[in-house]
Amino acid sequence: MLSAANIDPSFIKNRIAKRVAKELHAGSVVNLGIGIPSLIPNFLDSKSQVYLQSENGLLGMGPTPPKEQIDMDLISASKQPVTLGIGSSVFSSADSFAMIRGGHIDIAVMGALQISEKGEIANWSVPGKDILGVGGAMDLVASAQKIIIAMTHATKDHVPKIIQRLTYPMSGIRTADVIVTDKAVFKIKNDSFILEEMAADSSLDEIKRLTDAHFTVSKNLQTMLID
Amino acid sequence: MLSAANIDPSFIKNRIAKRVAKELHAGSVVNLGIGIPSLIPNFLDSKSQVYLQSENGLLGMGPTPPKEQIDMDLISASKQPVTLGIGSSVFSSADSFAMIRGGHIDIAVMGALQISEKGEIANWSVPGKDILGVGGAMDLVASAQKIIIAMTHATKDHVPKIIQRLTYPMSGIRTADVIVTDKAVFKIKNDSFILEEMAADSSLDEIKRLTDAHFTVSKNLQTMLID
Amino acid sequence: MKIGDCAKRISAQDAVNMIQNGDRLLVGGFGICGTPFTLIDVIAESDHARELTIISNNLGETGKGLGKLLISKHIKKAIGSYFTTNRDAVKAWNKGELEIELIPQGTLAEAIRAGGAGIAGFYTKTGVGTKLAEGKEEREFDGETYLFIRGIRAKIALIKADKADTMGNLVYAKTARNFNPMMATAADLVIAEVDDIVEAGMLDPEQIVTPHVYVDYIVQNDRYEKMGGEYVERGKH
Amino acid sequence: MKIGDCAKRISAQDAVNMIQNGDRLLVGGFGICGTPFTLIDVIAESDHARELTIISNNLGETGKGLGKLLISKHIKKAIGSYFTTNRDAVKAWNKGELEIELIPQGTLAEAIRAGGAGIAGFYTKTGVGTKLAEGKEEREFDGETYLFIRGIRAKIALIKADKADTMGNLVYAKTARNFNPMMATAADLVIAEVDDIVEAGMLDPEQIVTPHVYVDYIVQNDRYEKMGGEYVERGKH
Repeated sequence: MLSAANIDPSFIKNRIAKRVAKELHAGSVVNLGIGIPSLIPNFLDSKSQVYLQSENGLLGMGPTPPKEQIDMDLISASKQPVTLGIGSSVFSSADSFAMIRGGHIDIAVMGALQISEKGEIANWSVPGKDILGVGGAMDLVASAQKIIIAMTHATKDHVPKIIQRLTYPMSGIRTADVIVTDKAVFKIKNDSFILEEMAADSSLDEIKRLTDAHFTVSKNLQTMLID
Repeated sequence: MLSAANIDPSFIKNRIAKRVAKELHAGSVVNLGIGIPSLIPNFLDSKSQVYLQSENGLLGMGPTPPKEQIDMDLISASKQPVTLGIGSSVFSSADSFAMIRGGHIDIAVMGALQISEKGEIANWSVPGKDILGVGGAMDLVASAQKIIIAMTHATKDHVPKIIQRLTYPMSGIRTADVIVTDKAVFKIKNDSFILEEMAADSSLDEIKRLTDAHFTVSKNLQTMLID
Repeated sequence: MKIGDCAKRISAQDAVNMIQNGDRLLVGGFGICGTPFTLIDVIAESDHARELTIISNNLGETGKGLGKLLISKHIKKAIGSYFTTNRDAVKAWNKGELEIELIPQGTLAEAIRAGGAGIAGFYTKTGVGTKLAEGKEEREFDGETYLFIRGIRAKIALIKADKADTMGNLVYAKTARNFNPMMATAADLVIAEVDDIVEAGMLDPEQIVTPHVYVDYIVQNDRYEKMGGEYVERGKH
Repeated sequence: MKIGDCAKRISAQDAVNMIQNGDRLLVGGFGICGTPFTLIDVIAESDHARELTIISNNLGETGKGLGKLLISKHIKKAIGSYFTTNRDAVKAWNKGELEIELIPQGTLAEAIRAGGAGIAGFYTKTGVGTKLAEGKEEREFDGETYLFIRGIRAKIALIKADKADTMGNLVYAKTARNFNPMMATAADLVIAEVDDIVEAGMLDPEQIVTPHVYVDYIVQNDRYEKMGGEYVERGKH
């Protein structure tokens, strides 16, 4: 079994992205944040019928084009070149956020700096550092039908990111529904954390050590599917 | 000289429309209300570069099509078939009223039931009758850059329509800028009425008799140009 | 996806079966321009969907479009901007058989947009100082008075587009666009009646006005066809 | 109208001459996608238009687009949603040389739309309970808390479209649309930089995104051309 210390960061990130991909059912309209969420398209079948919305004004984002087809007038919210999937549409930022704010995004997948044990999200700013960017994070937190957090379980220095109370500024009063880390999958129901899946290379002890929050273990605890 | 009693209604309406047409300068974006204002396009040169906005979602309304080219998916706010002028565009009702409310209409020409001597407009409802329709009148009154009223000077029974105080419900707190009737042209500046033009077949006495409001006579009183 | 495989496509009857007594409906159109004629006709023939509150700019025209639902007595209340030209609406109102709530046209359009865009309410100058401002909150900004207007939503929207693709993306025909795009965003269930269904990928991404995310079901307008520029009932010409 | 007769066409220099010291500008673009590169370059070279307040989602990228105006020290204040990735913005802010007002991206987009649509302000759930809600009015609707946001306008908007016709109607290229259409509605003076100018009548009325009424002047993007999918300075490749 690999120990966490030996796992390279891209392996961990891909594991998280791969597991989140399984949460995205056919027909759902999904907004993917920057960082780990942006890896998810690599794990979606082209026939998955998951429709990717990009808040800069695109529904039906297709994969990264080959270099010779790059058009920088067609980018994702991460400012990367993308393509137009079948049935895609482009629109203004006002129309894009009308779609988001109006509750028309089924699932938002986003990274986080911290999650409280109630599911509160901190993902835009670090105290004491410059508050110079928020992007669309707060709009998505406020209005997506379902919020999935995709993040490493702890910081590089093994500091828990799932904690009793946020110490970083929160992104909104709406709480997350699912947390997917490299160690575990939690669901949040009625303000309480439930451990639903655990990675084969982790243990309940390790998860408890790296989680500074109350959680219950599901009666149907599964091994996290990351094949 | 024709006496007012002998003039047929369409002659009077066309006279008013013809005079208003002269107020519409090249490059202006104009919304025309129902009734007399809808006759104005007949008096606009095709090269006038007056851009007609129709609040149901059209900028650049062209003339009525011949019968064989009628398309009832392309109508004016009066629900009459129209055509697409060169450089025209179609848009939703929300975008159309964003254009109106945002102050992007240079001139709104509308009929009125009454105008007060301050220029207040009553053009949507008659007291004691059913209040069942308002349409876009209040949006245009509130937000057009300039409001021109096109109406007969008095009712069929010779009751003045320009009166000291409105007795009919008003359409907004914004006041009219120009009043064109079959007898006269008034401009309203600083809440006061100024008679600027008088029809050749009218007289100051007749206008005073048919106007129940204070007005001053311009030092440059002109004969109303109606051909 | 082949046109026959369009998962969102249902019959007009199945669509109308989703409407229940007392429901609140957004219905697209300006007069009868951009109106879901087939869906309205099927409602007129049904008996399970009465006492409706209809939010629409007008109630069609006398005996046409939504005007049919006045004759068939399906409408309890109408919310819109202009009902004067439909004499059945005036008659029903006079008899106390129809409630009417009048909203300036631009305020109606913006309120529906707000309802679909997660905007609880907004301030507009339209209507200030008029009878339609009665009971509404006023507030001053930069020396001018504005009225507060709440967003409008409904349980169901019945809209009319020119074409849908099999995914449910919509394009409209000229001024038949009118209230339809906003209504598509502001209901829990959105049913789009269309003249044509094309395969996904056939509509230009830059030209799609209503992205598929807003459309739950597609109904083919199979009772009316365009003849001489007007929609006429099939077989009745 | 022939392209040469386009009355709204002016040079980038004439356009920039209309900007004055201390002006408040809306500038289109998301990063450097949909950015009026030529106009920005001419501002960077000018000396009469400093101390600007720029309302834009970002300040371009480091050294590109609006990023050039940071280097040339033309910007006093930036209002937008994301400045972290432009290290010159972070540096200038740390040195106290740049004021920053942060607004969530959707709130920014909607506020500009409101500014252009005669909406004094609106209520949104975005940002409730966060640091960006500080000092903002809160109000409850249907049991949920909303923030009140004022509409945003500016003296001048510099936008970027793909094509203009000679009347000033605009169409955009894919996601280069972003903030440009709203900005076109929300300024006293709107200058559109475009790659191409076509004759009036060449653009499909159903495809025009910004009707000509919103556009005061058109400037040809003559300093940059698209090579390998990117905008590169002419003669510098």
